[in-house]
Amino acid sequence: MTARIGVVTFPGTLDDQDSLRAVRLAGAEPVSLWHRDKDLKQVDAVVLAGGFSYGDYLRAGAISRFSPVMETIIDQARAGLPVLGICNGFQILTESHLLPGAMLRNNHLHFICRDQRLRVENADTAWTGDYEQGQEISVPLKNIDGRYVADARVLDELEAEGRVAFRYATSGAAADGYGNPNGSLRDIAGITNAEGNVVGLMPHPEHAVEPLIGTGRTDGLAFFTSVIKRLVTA
Amino acid sequence: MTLDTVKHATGTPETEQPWAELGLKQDEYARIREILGRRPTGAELAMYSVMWSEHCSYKSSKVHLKQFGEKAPESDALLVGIGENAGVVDVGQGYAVTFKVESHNHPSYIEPYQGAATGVGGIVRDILAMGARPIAVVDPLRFGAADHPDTKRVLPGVVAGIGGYGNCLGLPNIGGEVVFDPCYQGNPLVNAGCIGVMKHEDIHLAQASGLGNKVILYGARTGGDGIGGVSVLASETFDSTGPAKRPAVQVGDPFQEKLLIECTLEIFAEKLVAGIQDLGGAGLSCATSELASAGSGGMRVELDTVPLRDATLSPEEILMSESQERMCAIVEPDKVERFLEICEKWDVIATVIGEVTEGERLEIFWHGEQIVDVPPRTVAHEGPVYERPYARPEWQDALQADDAGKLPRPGSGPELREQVLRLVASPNQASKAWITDQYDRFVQGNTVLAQPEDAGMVRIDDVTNLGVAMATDGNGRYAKLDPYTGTQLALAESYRNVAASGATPLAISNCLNFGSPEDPGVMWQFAEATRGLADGCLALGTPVTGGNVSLYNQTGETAIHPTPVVAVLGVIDDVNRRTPIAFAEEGQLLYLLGDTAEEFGGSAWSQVIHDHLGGLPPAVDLAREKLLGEILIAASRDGMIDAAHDLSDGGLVQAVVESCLRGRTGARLIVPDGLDAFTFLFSESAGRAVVSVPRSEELRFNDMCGARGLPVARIGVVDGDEIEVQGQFSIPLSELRTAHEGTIPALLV
Amino acid sequence: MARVVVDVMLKPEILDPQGQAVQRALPRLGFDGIADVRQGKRFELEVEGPVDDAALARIHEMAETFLANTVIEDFIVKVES
Amino acid sequence: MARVVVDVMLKPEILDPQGQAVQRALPRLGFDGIADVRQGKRFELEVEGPVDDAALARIHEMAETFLANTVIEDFIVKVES
Ligand SMILES: Nc1ncnc2c1ncn2[C@@H]1O[C@H](COP(=O)(O)OP(=O)(O)O)[C@@H](O)[C@H]1O
Ligand SMILES: [Mg+2]
Repeated sequence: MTARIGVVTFPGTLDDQDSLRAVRLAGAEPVSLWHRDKDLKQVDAVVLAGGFSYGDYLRAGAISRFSPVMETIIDQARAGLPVLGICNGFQILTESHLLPGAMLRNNHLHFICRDQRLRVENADTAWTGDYEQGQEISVPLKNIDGRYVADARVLDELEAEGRVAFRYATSGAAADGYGNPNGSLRDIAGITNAEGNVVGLMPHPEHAVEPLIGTGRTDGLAFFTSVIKRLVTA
Repeated sequence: MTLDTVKHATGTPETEQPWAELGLKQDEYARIREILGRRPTGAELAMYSVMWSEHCSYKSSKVHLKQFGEKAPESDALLVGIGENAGVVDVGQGYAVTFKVESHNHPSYIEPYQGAATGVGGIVRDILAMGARPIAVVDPLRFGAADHPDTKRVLPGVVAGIGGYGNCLGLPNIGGEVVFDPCYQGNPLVNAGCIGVMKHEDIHLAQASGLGNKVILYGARTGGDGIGGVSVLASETFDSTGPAKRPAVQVGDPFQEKLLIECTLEIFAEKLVAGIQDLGGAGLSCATSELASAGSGGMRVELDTVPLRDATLSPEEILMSESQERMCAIVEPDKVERFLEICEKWDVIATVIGEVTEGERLEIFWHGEQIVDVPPRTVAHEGPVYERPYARPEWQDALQADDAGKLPRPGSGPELREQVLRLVASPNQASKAWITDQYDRFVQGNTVLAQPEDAGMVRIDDVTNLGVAMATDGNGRYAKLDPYTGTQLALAESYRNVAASGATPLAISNCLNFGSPEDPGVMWQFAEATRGLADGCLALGTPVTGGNVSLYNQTGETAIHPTPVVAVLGVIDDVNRRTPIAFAEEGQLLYLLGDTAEEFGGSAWSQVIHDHLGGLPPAVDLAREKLLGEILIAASRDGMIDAAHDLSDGGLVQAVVESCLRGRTGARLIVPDGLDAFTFLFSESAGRAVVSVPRSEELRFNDMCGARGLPVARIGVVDGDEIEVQGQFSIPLSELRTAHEGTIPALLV
Repeated sequence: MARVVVDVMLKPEILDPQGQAVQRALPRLGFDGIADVRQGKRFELEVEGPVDDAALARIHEMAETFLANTVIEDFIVKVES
Repeated sequence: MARVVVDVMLKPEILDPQGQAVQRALPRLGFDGIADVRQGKRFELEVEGPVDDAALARIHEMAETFLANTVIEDFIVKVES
């Protein structure tokens, strides 16, 4: 069976085509989903792609979260549907309260686009199974509202339950893509829900799937192969 | 106030009209009366005044721009030439590419963020209107002195605006320029370019034909923004005497523009439009008159059906409004319903505001009463044309006589070392990453090369790997010393950059930024620049597909340096063959291609070390440029080189430092026979590049260059973690990186 | 038509880099004596019909679920006269 | 320490894409009866020393030259009690 992976397009979504391409390159069948439809077309997993849905007006993800497609996604995510939120998708997941915390303006106030080193902190989620625990990967980062915050209790809970999925790797030079790029608390780049089916992160694995394009690395492909494996063995 | 209808105007020929406040000259006003056979109505006067402004009519530049057509080289690639929203070139495999650069200089000084943002928005709509999907943007920028306090206001705002708009549209920013010079202090240059791609059969033109076809305005509601912004001069006076205070600055809504793009592309895909035009400068005045002028038949518009954001707008203001994110389409009646459905799907407001009529007139009505009745060609295409007087400025001789060759040169290794570090750390030569990292270069997943590469490159077909490349260049210092040569140097550099990336240059666009055309000295610069560009394009075989002219760039009496910016578009069959600038493989050999002479006039060295501008710019040899390009492209195609970097401002040492930092490797350089170390490192002779050659390819590469007659010199090897110039000095990469990357953040944070 | 204003500010414990950037710039521009700056959002709502308790309750709910993200922000609702 | 608030709003004739996006979303969320939404900025300044006329004049100048761009924005200065 070929896994069917849906990618949602909201008004202002930008990385939907790239996410569909990444899904295809990973070997699954890409399926376009539209924000006005509650119907998920029987997909086995969903990607909320990056971009500026509704222009990021009000707060990033705040308006999209109330769209018809999100009603179904919120329900099904609670029932175990694998959902990956990338950048704006992550922001939508926090605004929907599928993931805790919130995303704020970068501490330096600028949009930042660069190749970013990440450490995989949880290789057991639906989207990270093909990585090694502690592995360092490099994928593009591009956002202006990427600073992850939550109160200390939530942060402690995330750490205690191993729900920090990715951290910004800080052990090397900035010129090599190391460092916390936006002031995210505890260097958090991505998190997962307790069940491991819902994952959100700010950097863009879908931009790191072809050797020639972007940064020239393919470190992001394993997100998509991970979920395919999970779906096939499930 | 009574509505100034056509009937009313006919009956009140003596009424005083504010033509001067609107920027019209007495004889221009007289000509309007002559065309109409009566005085214009207020609405007609508004239309003529904006459309006959310098910005829209090119009245001062037209006579010079003609050369681009007259001297155009033979080219099979050109599908649509000068005169449309943007030119279109054939890039093979059934694909066509359209590209253009425009200026948004004056608004960006007043409101840097919104001025720059709406500049991006405008050029993107131009590209979209040709039927193309916009795929990338570029942004050639000029600011005042890097350490001037106002630069701290203007630059961050401009950069945030370009990023804020382009990033939100999902267009990768793949190139541009950032140049600092005190001459741009009160008049920064914000040029923005866009590339779009389509299939040949999808090319759309701005024309209204087909009796009974509907005119549909879609996108944002119309508000009071940017009224008269077409000509800041006119708007200032208009604002102080006009009926209401209306802002001259527009606010952009990139989210609305993103919807407009997707909606329009879906409309194109279903073949629902017969003609289309974006709304930019001069808003509806421009769109309706240009559409009607270019098509067959006339046009009737019910202006009161235009959806408004501000109900108090007068008909004149609606016609002049430059509200952003709007398009105007001509649609056959039986396709209107589907058109409106697609707009609804994308939450885009769309309204039928008129139709194509019999006859030759553009007629506009306001609640049933006629307020405009004009021959549209006289508004859109038959505006005034000036043969402005021009004369070589008196100071030109003295400037050229002040030879940079006489400046004191560094006499020792340590002195050279110190000057190299100062050069690579100077604001114009320093890394621009602080700026370019605020732009998304990855979005759309097709970016092969972006900053700091020589050219931006994007894949346009992910099955065949067909790609296009683009570079923009301009050097105001060279152009000030000699506008003819300086413009050809801009063309040559842009051409060289594209060739260095492995792509074949096909065609060019330009943005000509100059001072006041009423100054004969400036007009001479303009005449020389256009002559240089036209001659240069003929020599290189790259036709001009379009462009933009921005005049009145000056502070008080002082004009900016003449700043022609040239954008060259190239094509590459397989992006896998692209050539990056990075020296990444230890042991590879470095070759300098081309001839190096003692040329320092207008150079970065003369500016950074001596704060000097004088003498002559480097000589141009376009036949040599062409040969160099062919060698670079062939070497890339046949795998003979792994890296290439063109030499331009800062000379060889600047290029080697950039390539080493990018590749994280050092280099050992040997000064070739016949050159002194200083000239070797700092000369800015044109027609040169440095390449990194795998040892296995050395013979083949040398043979090729020898056979084609291109001078080459082996100048060193990629090695270690410092740059060493044998017998002179060495500098660790880490020290170079700190110098090169620290400057801009320190100035702006 | 009545105007209701909703002011939304980051909670005090959350870092406000925008406010900080403003504060840092002030001395450079010659403005002293400002000990702290916080930057938030102001929404002006034009309300149709009477602004009675029921209407205010609805606006309060709107602010809580939508205009503010109460994970990070506080808000207040005010009727403008 | 006294608090002075500076409210900065886009001029009425200037497009406010953020306010528009909020307003368009409201009916979908079940909130009706809001005819218009404008979104602006609110600056809360903690002022050292007395907030007298001289201090207010300085803050006014600060708002005019820095906090607002008066080409597109209006502002008001208020002392909070
Ligand atoms: N410097 C130039 N070189 C060549 N063509 C130019 C130049 N400036 C303007 N043009 C052409 O003149 C036409 C009108 O230009 P413009 O008014 O900028 O277009 P638009 O109406 O789309 O904004 C376009 O086809 C443009 O390409
Ligand atoms: Mg146009």
